[in-house]
Formats: sequence, C-alpha cells, structure tokens
Amino acid sequence: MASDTLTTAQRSDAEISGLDALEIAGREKETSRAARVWAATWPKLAALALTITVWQATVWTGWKEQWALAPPGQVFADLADYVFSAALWDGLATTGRRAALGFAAALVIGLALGLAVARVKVLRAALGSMITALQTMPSIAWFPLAILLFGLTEQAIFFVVVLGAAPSIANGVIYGVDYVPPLLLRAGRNLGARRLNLYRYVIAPAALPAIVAGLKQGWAFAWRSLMAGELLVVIATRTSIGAQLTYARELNEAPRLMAIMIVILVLGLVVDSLFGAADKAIRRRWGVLDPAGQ
Amino acid sequence: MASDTLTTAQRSDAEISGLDALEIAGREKETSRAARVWAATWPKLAALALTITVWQATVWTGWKEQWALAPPGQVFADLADYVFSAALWDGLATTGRRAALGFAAALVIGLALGLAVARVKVLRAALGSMITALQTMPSIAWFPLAILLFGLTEQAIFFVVVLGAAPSIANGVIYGVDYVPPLLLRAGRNLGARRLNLYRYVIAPAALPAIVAGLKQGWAFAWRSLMAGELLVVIATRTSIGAQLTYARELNEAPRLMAIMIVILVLGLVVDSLFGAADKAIRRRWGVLDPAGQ
Amino acid sequence: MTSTTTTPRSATAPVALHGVTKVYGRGANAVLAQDGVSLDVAPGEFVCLVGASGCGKSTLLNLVAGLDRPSSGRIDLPEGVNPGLMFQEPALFPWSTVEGNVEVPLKLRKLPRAERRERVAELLRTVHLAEFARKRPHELSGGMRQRVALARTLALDTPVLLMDEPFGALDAMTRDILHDELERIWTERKLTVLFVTHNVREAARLADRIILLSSRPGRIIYSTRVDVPRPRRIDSPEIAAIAADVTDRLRSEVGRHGQ
Amino acid sequence: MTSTTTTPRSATAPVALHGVTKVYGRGANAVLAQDGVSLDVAPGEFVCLVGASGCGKSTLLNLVAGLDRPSSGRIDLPEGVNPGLMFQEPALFPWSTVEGNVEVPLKLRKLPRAERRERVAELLRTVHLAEFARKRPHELSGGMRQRVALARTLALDTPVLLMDEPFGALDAMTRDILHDELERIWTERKLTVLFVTHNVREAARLADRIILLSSRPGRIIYSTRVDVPRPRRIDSPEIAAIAADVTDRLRSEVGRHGQ
Amino acid sequence: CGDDSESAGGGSGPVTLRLGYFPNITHAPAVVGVEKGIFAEKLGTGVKLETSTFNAGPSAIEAIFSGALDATYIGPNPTVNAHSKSRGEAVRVVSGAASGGVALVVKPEITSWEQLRGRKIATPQLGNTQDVAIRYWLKEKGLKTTKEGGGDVQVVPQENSQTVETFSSGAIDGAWVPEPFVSRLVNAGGKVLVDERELWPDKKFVITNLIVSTKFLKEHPDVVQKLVDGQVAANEFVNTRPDEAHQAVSDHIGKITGKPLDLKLIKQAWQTLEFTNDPIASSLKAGLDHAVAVELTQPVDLNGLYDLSYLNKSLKDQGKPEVVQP
Ligand SMILES: Nc1ncnc2c1ncn2[C@@H]1O[C@H](COP(=O)(O)OP(=O)(O)OP(=O)(O)O)[C@@H](O)[C@H]1O
Ligand SMILES: Nc1ncnc2c1ncn2[C@@H]1O[C@H](COP(=O)(O)OP(=O)(O)OP(=O)(O)O)[C@@H](O)[C@H]1O
Ligand SMILES: [Mg+2]
Ligand SMILES: [Mg+2]
Repeated sequence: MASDTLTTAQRSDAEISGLDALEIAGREKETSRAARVWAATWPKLAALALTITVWQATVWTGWKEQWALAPPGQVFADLADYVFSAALWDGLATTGRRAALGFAAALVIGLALGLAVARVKVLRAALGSMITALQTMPSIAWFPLAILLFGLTEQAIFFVVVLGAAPSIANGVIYGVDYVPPLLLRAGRNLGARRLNLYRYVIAPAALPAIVAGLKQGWAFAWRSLMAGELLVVIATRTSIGAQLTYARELNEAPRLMAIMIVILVLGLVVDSLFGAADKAIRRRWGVLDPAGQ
Repeated sequence: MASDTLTTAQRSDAEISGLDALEIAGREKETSRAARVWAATWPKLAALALTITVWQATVWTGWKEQWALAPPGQVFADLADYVFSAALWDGLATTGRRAALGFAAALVIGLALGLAVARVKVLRAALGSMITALQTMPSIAWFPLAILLFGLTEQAIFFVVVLGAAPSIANGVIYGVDYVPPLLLRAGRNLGARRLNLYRYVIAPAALPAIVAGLKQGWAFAWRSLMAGELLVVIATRTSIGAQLTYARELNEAPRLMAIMIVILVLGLVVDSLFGAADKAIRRRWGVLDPAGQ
Repeated sequence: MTSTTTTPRSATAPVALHGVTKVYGRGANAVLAQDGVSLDVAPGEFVCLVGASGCGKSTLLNLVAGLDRPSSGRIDLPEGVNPGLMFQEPALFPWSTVEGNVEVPLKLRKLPRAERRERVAELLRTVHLAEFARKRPHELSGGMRQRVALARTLALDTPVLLMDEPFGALDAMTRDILHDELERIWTERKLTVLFVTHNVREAARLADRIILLSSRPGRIIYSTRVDVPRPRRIDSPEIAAIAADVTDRLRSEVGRHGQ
Repeated sequence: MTSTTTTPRSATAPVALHGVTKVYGRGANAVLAQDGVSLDVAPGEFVCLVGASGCGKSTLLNLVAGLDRPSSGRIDLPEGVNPGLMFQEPALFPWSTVEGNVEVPLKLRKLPRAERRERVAELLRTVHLAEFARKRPHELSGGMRQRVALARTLALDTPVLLMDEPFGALDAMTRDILHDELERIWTERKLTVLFVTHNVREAARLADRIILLSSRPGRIIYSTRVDVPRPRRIDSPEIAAIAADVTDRLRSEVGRHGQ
Repeated sequence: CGDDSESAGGGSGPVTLRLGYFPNITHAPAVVGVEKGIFAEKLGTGVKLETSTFNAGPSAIEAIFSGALDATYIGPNPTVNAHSKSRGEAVRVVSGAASGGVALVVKPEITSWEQLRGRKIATPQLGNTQDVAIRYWLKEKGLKTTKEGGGDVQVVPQENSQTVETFSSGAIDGAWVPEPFVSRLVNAGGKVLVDERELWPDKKFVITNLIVSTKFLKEHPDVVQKLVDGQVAANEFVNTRPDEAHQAVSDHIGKITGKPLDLKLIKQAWQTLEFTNDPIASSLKAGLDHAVAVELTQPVDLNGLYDLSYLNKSLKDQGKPEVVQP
C-alpha cells in the first residue's frame, strides 16, 4: 500500500474550528449536563448584564430626567414589589387563562382553516388571500363587532384573540402544506392514503415543523391581541396584565410599565422555550439537527 | 404479448375525480387565460356575495339597531364618499410610505438578526428565545421608549413598526435556516462554500420559502404596529389610515369605521397577492407545485 | 379504495396500456417522455423494463400507478386495484421510524395492531433489517433505506407491483438474496410485476419478458420472452446469453441517439 | 480554502487513514460504523471500496471529506486539499437549474463568467446533458440527476475525488461511456480517487486497487491490486476473473454475517 | 360578568343593571358608589348590579349601542356622539356627576396668552371638548388655529398619557387637558395658565354625566330611579367625606391597574373638580356651539337628550334644590 505521505495536515479539531469556528462552536463530544446548561445560560446572562449596564450608564450620563427614563434600580425595586403583590398573580391568573383558552381556540380554528384552505382549491381561491388580510386588521377594529356579538363578556375577548391568532396559524399551516415534498405525497397516495388519511399520515406530520413555527407566530399575535382585548371588558374585581399595562402607561408609571414589560418578556421566554423544545424534538427525529451542518 | 383484459377499469378522469375530486379540482389540462382568471375570481366573488347577504339579512331581522350594526348600503355609500375624498388618498400616501419604509427596515434588521442567530450558537443561546418574547410585546409598551429616543418624529413610528415586525421576520428566517436539509449543507460545504458563501449559495436559497412566509407574518405585524403607532405622532398636516381608524372609532362613526376596515382588507389582499406570487414562483422553480400531489 | 381483507389478496390482475403518450411542459420546452406506448401485461406476469437513462421508465410506472395522467391514451387496470409503486428514491417518511414507515399501509388497511406488528417484523426480516426497526431513515445507509422502501411496498399486499430500480443501491449478495425473496413472493401471491432496472442480468434473472424502451420519445423497441425455467441463477450461462443479447440491442439504441 | 487558479490543478495528493473509528449514537443504540480502519491511498491512485449494504462506505467517504469527525483515529490530507465528494444521493440544489448547480463550485472559486460558462458547457457535454442545461432538478430522471451531481463534483477541480456509487442509477451503456470519461479525467489530472460501488465489475474496470469492507463494524478485510493494463474493457475476461474473485470473497463475508 | 346579558330585557326574575364607568378621578362618584356599595344599597335586592370599566368613551358607547350595557358614566363628547349617531334615540342623560377639572398647563416661562403665539399645545383628541375649548378660546383672543395644527398656535391632538411624556421632554409647550393630567403636568414643572372654570358662568361645566340606554329606561324606569338615587347618594358621600372618598378612589383604581393611585395626586386633582348632580346641560350646548364656531362639527339637535325627572325626584325626596330640565 502506498504510504508516502507528502506534506500532510491532520484533520484535527484545530483545523476544523479554524474553518468554521463560529458555526460549530460549542459542539463538544461528551458534554456533561451541567456544562450544557451553563453553555445555554451564560450567553443569556451576559446579554442581560449588558442590557442593564448600558441602561444604567445611560441613566448616569443624565441624558434624560429620572421620570422620563427610570433607572434600573428603581425598576427592579418596583418589580420586586410587583412580584410580591397580589396584582401580578391575580392578573397572571386571569390573563393566563384567557391566553390559554384563546390560543387553544385559535389553534383549532387556525389548523382547520389552514388545512382546508391549503388543499381545497375553491376555498383557497376564495379565502387564501383573505387570511393575510385578516391578519393585518388591528385588534381595535374588531372591538365594536366583538361587543356587538358577545357583549361585555369574556367571549368578546376570545373573539378578538382568535381573530388575531387564527389567521397567523392558518398561514403557517398553509405554508407547511404547500411545501410538503411532492414525492412524499405521491408515496402516501400510493400507499392508499386518501383525503383524511393523506392528512393524517403524510401532510400533517410533514407540515408539522412549519405548523409549530406558525403556532409561535400565532402565539405572539394572540398575546398582543389579548393585551389590547383585555381593555374591552374590565371587571373591577378581575385585574389583568393587559389592563395593568395600559393603565401603567396612562398613569405614566414608568417603573411599573417597565416591570410589566419585564414580566411579559419573561412569559414570552417561557412560552418560547416550550415551542423551542417541541421544535428541537422534531428536528432530532427528522435528523435535521446534523452536527456537521449545524 | 398478453392481451387478455379481464374486468378492467379505465384510469379515466372520471375515476380519478371520484377519488380525489376536491384535491385536484380545477386542474384542467389546457385552461385558457380567461378561464384561469375566472377560476381564481368567482370563489372570491361568491364569498363576498355571501358575506354581504348574511350581513344584510341580519340587518333586516332587526336584531340590532342601525346605529349598532350599520347596514351594508350605508357602509358602501360611506365607502364611496371615502374613496372619492382626499382623506383616503392622503392617508394612504402617508401610511403607505411609512409601511413601506418601516417594513423595509424591519426586513433588513430581521434578516440580519435571523441569519446571525440561526447559525451562531452563542447568539442563539443569548437571543433566540428573546426574539419570540419581543414579538409578544404589545406596541403600546414601546411608545414611551420611542418618544424618549426619537421624540415626536416619524422615526418614533418606525421604531415601533420595526420592533413589531423584525422579530417575526427573524423567526421566519431562523425556522427556515433550521430546516435546511443537512445534505444540502454538506454538499455546499464540500463544494467549498464556507461562512458567508455558505449563506449565499445554500442557506439563503434553501430557506427562501420559509423567509417569504416569515415576511408575510412580519408584514401583518408591521401593519398592525403601524396602525397603533400612527397615533403616537399625529402630525396634523399628514392624515393617516391609523389615525382615521382610531378617530372613526372614537367618534362612533360605525359606517366610516367599516369603510376603513374594508380599505385595510383590500390593502391586505393586494399585499398578500404580491407575497403569493413570489411564493408561487418559488414553488414552481422548486417543483413543489406538483399537479398529482396538489 | 383499500380493501380490509387481512390475508394477502391472491387475485391476479392484468395491466394494459393503450397508446399512452406523456408530454412534460409546454411549447418549446416540452419533453415527450412517452410516445404511444401500448403494452399488455398478463395477470401474474413479471415484466422488466430496460432503457437508457431518461428514456421514460419512471414516467411509465407513475402513469400506471395513477400518480400522473397520460397526455393521451388509456391505462386499464381491474376495478379497485391500486398498484404498489416502489419509487426510484426511497421516499421514506422522515418523521417515522423504519417500523412506522412499513406500518403505514397496514394501518391504512386497518389491520389490527397485533397482526400489524407481526407483518412488520416479518417484512423487516425479509429485507434483513429486523435490528433496525426502531431507527429513523436518516440513520440508515442508502441501501438500507431502499430495503425499507421495498418492505413498505410489499406491505401494501396489492396484486400489481411496480418497482423502479429497487435493488440499485444494494451489493450483489444482498441483491441475490432479495431476488430470491421477490421471486418467492411473486409466485406465492401471483403478482403482476413491472420492474425497471439498469442491470440487464437482473432483468434476465427475474423476468418473464424483457421490454426495451427507446429514449426521448420513449417507445417500445424490443420485447423478448425469457423462457429459462425457474429457479434461475443470475450467473447461469442462459441468463448471461439473454443479457448479452439485450445489452447489444440497448447499445445500438443508445448509440443511435449519439450518447 | 479554495484556490483561484483557473486551470485544473495537477498537484497530486495522498490520503491516509490511521485507525479511524466512527460510532454513531450512544449507549445501547450505538452503531460502530468504522472500527480502526487504516488505509494509505497514494497520490494518483484509484481505489475502489466494495462491501455489503450498510457496512460503512459512505461513512468513510464523509470522514475523509471532513464532513464528519472520526470518533477516534486520524485522517491525513495535504494542507489545503478539500476533497470533492459525490454523495450517494444527487444532493442537487432544487432552487437552481442544472447549469446553476454545476456552476456553484466555479463561482466559489471566482472564475470569470465567460470561463465558467465554457467549463459548465464542457462538463455537461461530458455527462451528456448539454440539452438539459436550463432544466431544474425536479424535471430530470434519476440517472440524469446523478450525472448532474457528477458534473458538479468534477467542476470542483480538486486533486482528491470521493465518489459514492456515482453510476448506480445509470444504464450499462451510459455507464460505460462515463467510465471512459472518468478514466480520462483521472489520467489527465492525476487524481486520487476513492470510489464506492456495488458493481464489482465496475470496480475491477476502474481500480488500481480494490478494498473490501466487512459489515458492522466496518473493517478492511481484503485488498487486491488490479494489474490489468489500461485501457480496459468491462467485459474482458481478466476483469471478469477479478470480479469473480472479489465477488466470492464478498459472498463469504456477507454470508458470515448471516444475511 | 354579564353571562346572562339577556336578563336586562327579561320580565321575570331579578333585573340586572349593567353599569359602566372609568377608573378615573373625574368618575369619582361612580367609583365611590361601587366601592362603598352605595349603588348596591340603593338598588336593593331586586336588582343585580354588574359593573364594567372602560378606559375610553367609544367602547362604552359601543357597548350601549349593542345592548351590552345599560348605563354608564361618561364625558360630554361621547354623550353627544351617542346622541347624534343614533339620531337622538339611543341614550338619555339622567344625571350629572362632575364639573371642572380642566386647565391649560404651560411651561413656566409662558405667562400670558400672547406668548402662546407660535407654540405647540396638546389636546386629547381633535374635536373633543378640550380641543374645542382651546380653539374657541384662542379664537376669542384673535389667534387662529387650523384643524391641521397650523395657524398662530399649533394645536396637536395627543393621548393624555403621552402628553405628560412630551411635555417633560419639551416637545410641546403646554396642554389643555382634564384631571388627573392637569396635576401631573403641574408636578412635571408646568404652570396652570387657564383654569377652564374661569371661562364658564358659575365656574361650572360638565366633565362627567350619567347616561342610560333609552331601551332600559323604558323597560325599567324604577331601576333607573334607584340608580339616580345611588348617584345622588354617592355625590353626597364624595362631598361630605372627601378623605374616605380619596381612599376609595385610590383603592379601586389599584384593584384594576395593579397599583393604588397616589393619594396626594388625588387630593391635588380634587381641588379643581366639583362633584355636582347637575349635568349642566347649558355647558354641553355651549360647547357644541363653540365646536360649530371653530368649524369642527355640524350643529347637533340636543332635543330629548336630557331626562332629568328621575334626578329631580330624587333631589326633591331629599329636600335638595332641583335642576333645570333643558
Ligand atoms: N416533472 C417533470 N417535468 C419535466 N420533465 C420531466 C419530469 N419528469 C421527467 N421528465 C423528463 O422525462 C424524461 C423521462 O424521465 P424518467 O424519469 O421517466 O426517465 P427514466 O427512464 O426513469 O430515467 P432513469 O433511468 O435515469 O431514472 C426525462 O427526459 C426527464 O427529463
Ligand atoms: N447519521 C447516522 N446516525 C446513526 N447511524 C448511522 C448514521 N449514518 C449511518 N449510520 C449507520 O452506520 C452504518 C454504515 O452506514 P453507511 O451509510 O456508511 O453504509 P454504506 O456502506 O454506505 O451502505 P450502503 O451501501 O447501503 O450505502 C449503518 O449501519 C447505518 O445504520
Ligand atoms: Mg427513473
Ligand atoms: Mg452508502
């Protein structure tokens, strides 16, 4: 066998990381659990620290008065108050329940609408473009209709939330269905899957990643619509995050407004991590979490 | 050659449409241009006619007073007025320009953010979940910050629009990049594409469909944020659709409110058809517009 | 469209093509993939199609499977028969395991769970992948994927089998073994098979009849019966002789097209 | 990483594997795809790898191409050499035309436009797809796609070529022609080639050396030089004899694994 | 919350009264009435009270129009809108609630109206009461304004909360706003240039009144009477026990917004307000005339808007002076 090695270079880790250091950064062979958690956490902490530093520095420069730009200390003090107040937890309970129910309804409607529109030509021609158009309609435009149909009830809030989120979810579904590889559709049909079975065995699983992505967008729409919609029906005994946000703004409570914003961001992070976990599980199953490509 | 045909059935159009009538409905071999336009139009007209009929019928039942539920005739009369008024066209000019500029800025930022976060592990760990969290933040929460940073200027509006749309676009990009088939990434790398070139020659084109889908969602966010944001800076010399929408609601001008809603829907339809055309072109090129699968 | 009988159907079915033409695209870009192909396949017959790359073999199988419609002409199949097509690519469902992929046609036929399990295990043994039942397609080698696709198509239990280079990615030995398996199943179930291959010896080893397609437009230019008695061996001299004959014809056909 | 010379590089390069082991997965699910494979390929040598389906051939090529990292062991390549890998699947870019796909490596090497055009046209002629330059991958047949992938890999102009069943989906005639083309390019450019195939005759037709891999774990169990002088013919008796020998060994290896 | 919204129209069973108001200082009688159980007491066991709060007039009017609400405390602007949009049919004003509480706050360096020339002044909304008030006032002083914000003084419509931010940052020079924004602007360094009370006869003009839907009024005049009784009692409470009222307002707002309103601010704002049962119809009418004068609206026929018989009965029962039915 030929064994004359000219000037050779080892395909060592060093070389590869030279090539694509950024792209494959953090890919160790046998990372312990702790190390993985740390790798996922420190960039977040760093980002947080950086944000607070810039914020505090801006405050120190005296660029704006304190009541215009609240200093971090004040905001975190208010946040601490807020976290230990019943207002937050009562608000979270109300808003969380509304968000969950509204999103669930939007999910069912969005999925059904998306699947129907994606595969039935007539519906697509009739409603396809309407879905995006509905998506662009601001929530407040629906308020009169919501009150007309449902009165001052929780259903009116759901109505606004569903109208906000369902089109977005439907669009995600339509996109997913549109890009199901034709080969898999053909395979499914050849294996005897027609209509509902084709959905069940081919289209739905193939579109799943896109649907999850659509759900994420839908969640954002649902939440934003809810924040607006919660003003539609304010019952004095039932405080909500949306009402608190608006009133904090109307009453120019800058630190409280920022405390609520932080709560909303944290909630967003939690929800995103749920979607993220779902997405990662799918990608692992599909083999799209390829280490060399990643 | 064997030519004994037992009880045979022709694979004729009739049979296939028996199987999948809905799924392949409207797929004629040689459709004329006019026929195709008609096929795309009649379902829309039918949907429109149905909506107006139901609406008018509801009005006739006397379910609600006219001032609560405006009859179609009144709304269309107002719409006609509105269409011939300078208010609409001036508003459209202002709002349209803001939407275009804001969306363009969101696009650039969203794309850059999405591509960076999708491929750089540290950024992903730091910002990945934050993007969805930002997406859920209602526009009004940003108003104080917008005024603080930009005062009562158009930039403040852009700020709100960009914060609304960019995360959505970035999420579309991240989803697209995540699902680039690893085989194509490997092929690209093997052909010598690294870093920026890998983006240019593999990741970007492979993620394009998902990016277009993300842009569509981003547009909806941008538009909704704009409708809210236009109240931030009401420059009196410059009327805008967002301001008109809110004022129509504040003055309880039900017919005008609905006329504006119709305008918004029509705009949404127009924008969606642009995205739809882009998407269809991509699908044709990729061969995902498979007639048998479709 | 699918029967719910639990035993493999033993009904045999003929396939008949009458002047089938298939054009892809329009105008200047049009590609005439099939030009008036007429072919009668008797029930229980094993027909191999050979032809140059791009001559329209896959197109033909797609048409017979009803996944595409001919531009003109007619394809006759017995009422209710849904031919099973093994695609040129594995076309496995990436979201499902090997097991799950093979199970799909069984689920669609509503077989009870226990029976499904048994059938899947049996099919995976047939293609020598029993130990890979729980893996996902992306964890398999190319040849393994092809074998999963074979198992999945066999799970359809249809009287007409269309196979597009089913053994192209397999080594000679595995291929020999699967030839035997396929022949056994074909005999047992009295299947009608349309089999595309580039391996002329493989065609001679398996076929009752070999059909040679010309390239663009695809037309039947040669058809020969293989009268060698079964069981056959792929390296037997009779098979070699028939393969040599077909190869010569193929060579002159491809040569004629200036390839 | 890519050179910007416009002429095909004629530098030759060796490839050396030292005790390369590759394990997929972990724990109970782990698959040992390569177990201590050591192999020296001389500059300009043409080595064919044969082995049962799933024995780790594709894995080996991926490792040499640097697309995966060995679990242990080392792979040596000359500094700056980026081997061209023709994947087992065509792996074409669906958003691009045939032309566009072949052009990618040329663009990445920043060849001027005119030269790129010329090279693309030449490569497409080599694989007999000149008339399909403007088509998109989904409009091609399986064999055509494989040939586009071949053209794209050749466009890389790299001294080391790794090919994973490059002619598996081609008819015998087209394959013969491409054998000749590949041999010509190999001689002209003094390429080092690692070539995976299931067609033992093809291996004997092309190789300087044939290497037989065992299955799970993949180990080199046999290696033989093919000393038949070139030009060779695939149907010559010498080639047939070597093929028969390798087939026997393969048969006993696969048999040993109870396939 | 209004699960049985039909019960309002139903004949049998207890009647439900759905009442709306804003968690706001100018709605103090409503807030105190709810918080202290004054309405509940006056309505008695036969009437079920359901309350909803709003942060802006339009929703409240939409709710009245669509039959989701029977009565609400509301400002003069939406009252007129509701009246004119329904051609005088949908609502009736049955009582007043508050007067005053509006002022022009400006930067301290502005000491007279002459110095307003070329300045930027914010109002809550184009064509609303305050917007009309400043335009009419400037017009009387001979300063021109345009709808588009041009003229001698730039009048720019802006949300009130935003006005506090823009005033602080110097983007505007002053604002003609209601409480509690007057107090907030003063606290942010502003100076009251004009207290709107000075511009009105008796220093009185309507800022909040109580309206009921005509339908409900027809079906349940007895309930409306009890509601008005409650309103009169609430005002009594507000005026006689201000400290308790302050606390009640602060707590109640805190329940909805998650943070009690600053007591000091409430006290400060209280000074500029007067809680009166008189809806001061004349000021509403005059305001409309002013709006017509500055070309912001068409004349509206206010005939039939007021039905003060319930109020007068209630006042009479308590031996208080009656108000004039316009
Ligand atoms: N979807 C399509 N659109 C346009 N042209 C197509 C399409 N599918 C196939 N063709 C063309 O039809 C011809 C026949 O293709 P087909 O796939 O049937 O060939 P094949 O005989 O299976 O070839 P191979 O042996 O290489 O698989 C080819 O020229 C191909 O370019
Ligand atoms: N990504 C992966 N994850 C887990 N296992 C894998 C992966 N890729 C390959 N394997 C396993 O490694 C072994 C070798 O696979 P490889 O693709 O190298 O085989 P091969 O020799 O190319 O086979 P074929 O001739 O069928 O293409 C197989 O058992 C396969 O299941
Ligand atoms: Mg084919
Ligand atoms: Mg392989």
